[in-house]
Amino acid sequence: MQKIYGSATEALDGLLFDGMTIASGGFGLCGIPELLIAAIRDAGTKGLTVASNNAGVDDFGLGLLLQTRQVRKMISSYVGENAEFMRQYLSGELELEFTPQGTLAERLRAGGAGIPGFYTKTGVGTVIAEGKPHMDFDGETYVLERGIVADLAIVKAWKADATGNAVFRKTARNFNPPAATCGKVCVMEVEEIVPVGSLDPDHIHLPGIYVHRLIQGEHEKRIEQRTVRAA
Amino acid sequence: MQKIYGSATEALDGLLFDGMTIASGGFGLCGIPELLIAAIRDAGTKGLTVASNNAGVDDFGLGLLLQTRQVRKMISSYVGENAEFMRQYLSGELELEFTPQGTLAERLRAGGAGIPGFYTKTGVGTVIAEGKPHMDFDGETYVLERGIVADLAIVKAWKADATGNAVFRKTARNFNPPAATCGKVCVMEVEEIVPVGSLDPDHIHLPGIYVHRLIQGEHEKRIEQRTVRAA
Amino acid sequence: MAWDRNQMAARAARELEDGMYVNLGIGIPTLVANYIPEGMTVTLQSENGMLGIGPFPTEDAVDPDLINAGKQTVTALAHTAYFDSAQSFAMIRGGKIAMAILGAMEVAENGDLANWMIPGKLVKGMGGAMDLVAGVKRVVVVMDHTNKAGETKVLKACTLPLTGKGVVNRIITNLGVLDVVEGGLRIFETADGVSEADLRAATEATIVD
Amino acid sequence: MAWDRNQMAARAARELEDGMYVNLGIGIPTLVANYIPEGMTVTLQSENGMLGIGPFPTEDAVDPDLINAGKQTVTALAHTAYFDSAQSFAMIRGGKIAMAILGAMEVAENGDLANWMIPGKLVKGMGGAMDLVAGVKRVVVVMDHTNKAGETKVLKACTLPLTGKGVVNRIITNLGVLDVVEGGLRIFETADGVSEADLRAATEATIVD
Repeated sequence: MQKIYGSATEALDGLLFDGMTIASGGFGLCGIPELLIAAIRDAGTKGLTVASNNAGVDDFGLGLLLQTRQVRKMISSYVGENAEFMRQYLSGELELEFTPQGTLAERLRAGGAGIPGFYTKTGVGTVIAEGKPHMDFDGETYVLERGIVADLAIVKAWKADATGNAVFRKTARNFNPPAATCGKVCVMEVEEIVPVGSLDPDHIHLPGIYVHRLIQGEHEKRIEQRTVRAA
Repeated sequence: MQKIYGSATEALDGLLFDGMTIASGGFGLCGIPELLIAAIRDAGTKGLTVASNNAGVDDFGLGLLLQTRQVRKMISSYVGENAEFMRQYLSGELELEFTPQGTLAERLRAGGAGIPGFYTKTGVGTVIAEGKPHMDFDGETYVLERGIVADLAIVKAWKADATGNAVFRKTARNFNPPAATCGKVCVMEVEEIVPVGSLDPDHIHLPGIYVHRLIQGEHEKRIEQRTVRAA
Repeated sequence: MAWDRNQMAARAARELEDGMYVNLGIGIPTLVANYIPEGMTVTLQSENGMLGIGPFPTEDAVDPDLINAGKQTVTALAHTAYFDSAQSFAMIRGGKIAMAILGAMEVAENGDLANWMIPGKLVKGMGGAMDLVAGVKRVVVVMDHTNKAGETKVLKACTLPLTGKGVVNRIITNLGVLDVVEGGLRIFETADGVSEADLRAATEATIVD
Repeated sequence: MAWDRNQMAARAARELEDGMYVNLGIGIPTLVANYIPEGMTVTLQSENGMLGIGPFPTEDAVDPDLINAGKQTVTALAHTAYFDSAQSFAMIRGGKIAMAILGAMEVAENGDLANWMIPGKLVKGMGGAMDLVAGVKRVVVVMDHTNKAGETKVLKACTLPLTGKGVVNRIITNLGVLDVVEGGLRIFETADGVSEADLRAATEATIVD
């Protein structure tokens, strides 16, 4: 069982089809699977539904797939940093299922955990909850949110071994673990593939069982808001 | 904000009351909060509802609280290793809410995560699901299970810093993180309190926000099934 | 007259208590971190997966893998812990965060909050705000009392799509501090040089005594 | 004649494929680990929070913090990962485990499985079995064909409280291998020295051709 592939394009071979649902890790431009996104752009797969907290910026990350009009629908919590995203949405070219950030993270985790639905207070009394089933528990009203199971999960980790055991670095972890678990297939890109046995089994953030294909590559890791103080 | 206490008894001061619900970490005798359990026995608190996968053995772990009849009800998945537990249950002296192991773990996590209920396939068509609401998702039937919020969570970690950031060791992690999160108050016992800054922030299993009180102590760590092979 | 942005942030910082875990929103709330009293330990949560946010980095310490919820580069502290987004919102939704300090477009006298979209005009998204106001123990809004057109943002009822229903506990504006109570808002405090009459005049919401 | 415990385990091991993640129950299923073919990588999951179970430890390597779901001391492998119980059952319920090999008290022709209690007599609890049979992709039962009283355990309908409804895919007993199919069970294979007639005679469930 060989999980390591030579390139993003090879790792995606046979997995892409028009109209598919893709879950992507990353928050803003932090921890995004930039190599896999670029390969999906090159593959030209169309009519995508993409579950991702953001859609990158206009010329990086998932913004690339918006530029090429490969995305039919986004499931996201925030559009703010992406002018093309907002434009396509307001003009009706792009469908957008606004999902609160925590609800999105939990929907991905739930989909991966065999939980088709869960109740949350988040969004009760807002447009987000309209049309969804509600239930009272101990005198409070909650709304039912659905787990997301994606045809494909694309995620980015820091290091992984050949069995797919992965570790993330700092806040680049974000949506990557829950996104990875919700894919029928999960393809992961890492900065470094390390020898099996070199990761402490107590420190593994994502066990290899969730990872089907794996590539190593160079990452740009673009910074969205560089803020510094004087030295 | 001092979280470190001098002993299990001091750490539990003011937190115990008759009829309370306690969630406990541990699987079998592995990773159980043995010091806190002993202190609860000494405190004599009665009418307890205890959510814990097992109830220890007759003379160690939660078995101690069964011996003293401090427990009114257990929420557990497995009774097998504890003769007194089975006896009290079969004689009707002890109430037992049998909960599948995964459902129990998820109920603890859900309670800690503000999720009052979730749907699972586990137990559908069995006595476990009787009387509970069901719902169909994509043509399959699921049962609603409730999150558990405990008055007190008692857990055992390997190491923690003074802010409560904790790491667990090997399979002693088990139910401890989900149990910790579901307590209105969480008291944790560890083998070693380490200096703040000595734990890698990427390796922390349970962030200190979940831990209200903390003690360090000697642990017996009794083995239930010592199985060995020839050297 | 009235408080400026920094004075509002300083006033909001007086809501903090030792040992608190707090989430600060984008904008004026971010400035609150500058006013945490010396000797008080307040741990800031960033909903992208971090407890214990440190100051902005020096130029040589910028790390693309270390950002806050506003996507700004930050640093870690000795007691920092990282975790994934599902865990982050589990602690938010589960009521583990003592307080959120957030900006707003509109607040109503019943505690309703709107801060995520203006239909047909501005769509940014709710980000983590809906989860925060639903889950966090205490919600404090910090905002200008009026919008750029001079219209009050403290209303009888919100006109914009809500972020949360009946979720706000306290409102801190450039004109003063108001609490959401039974029947409307109660003036808790007025800003330097602002009279209660000024505050009432700038407010549409019902003021109760 | 018929298979002994080890032969049943060896037969069950033939269900394994390279790269599979598998959960083995207590009893005969545990023995399956001894028959994983040389050169095949099969990763065993222990539902208390471990992927990659190694052999039992030597006396000097016993570690109270390292046990399997049967509470036995075990060892780790180079690719082992530990996680908490919520994560462990998330992967079980989420269908990430390819196969579970479990013991049973009773199996019925519709795939119903009973293995956790005998009312009024024996109460051990379901442990993780209900989650496993509900979540895992393929469920293989390994058990003696009859109980100690000589009565068949392969029934038209289970008499004991169920662990799962319609969850079993294949049954491996000392007498042979049966598959759960539309309308009943199909004989896939008979044990050494066991005829199809023997197997039918020892089975209450409907056998379809």
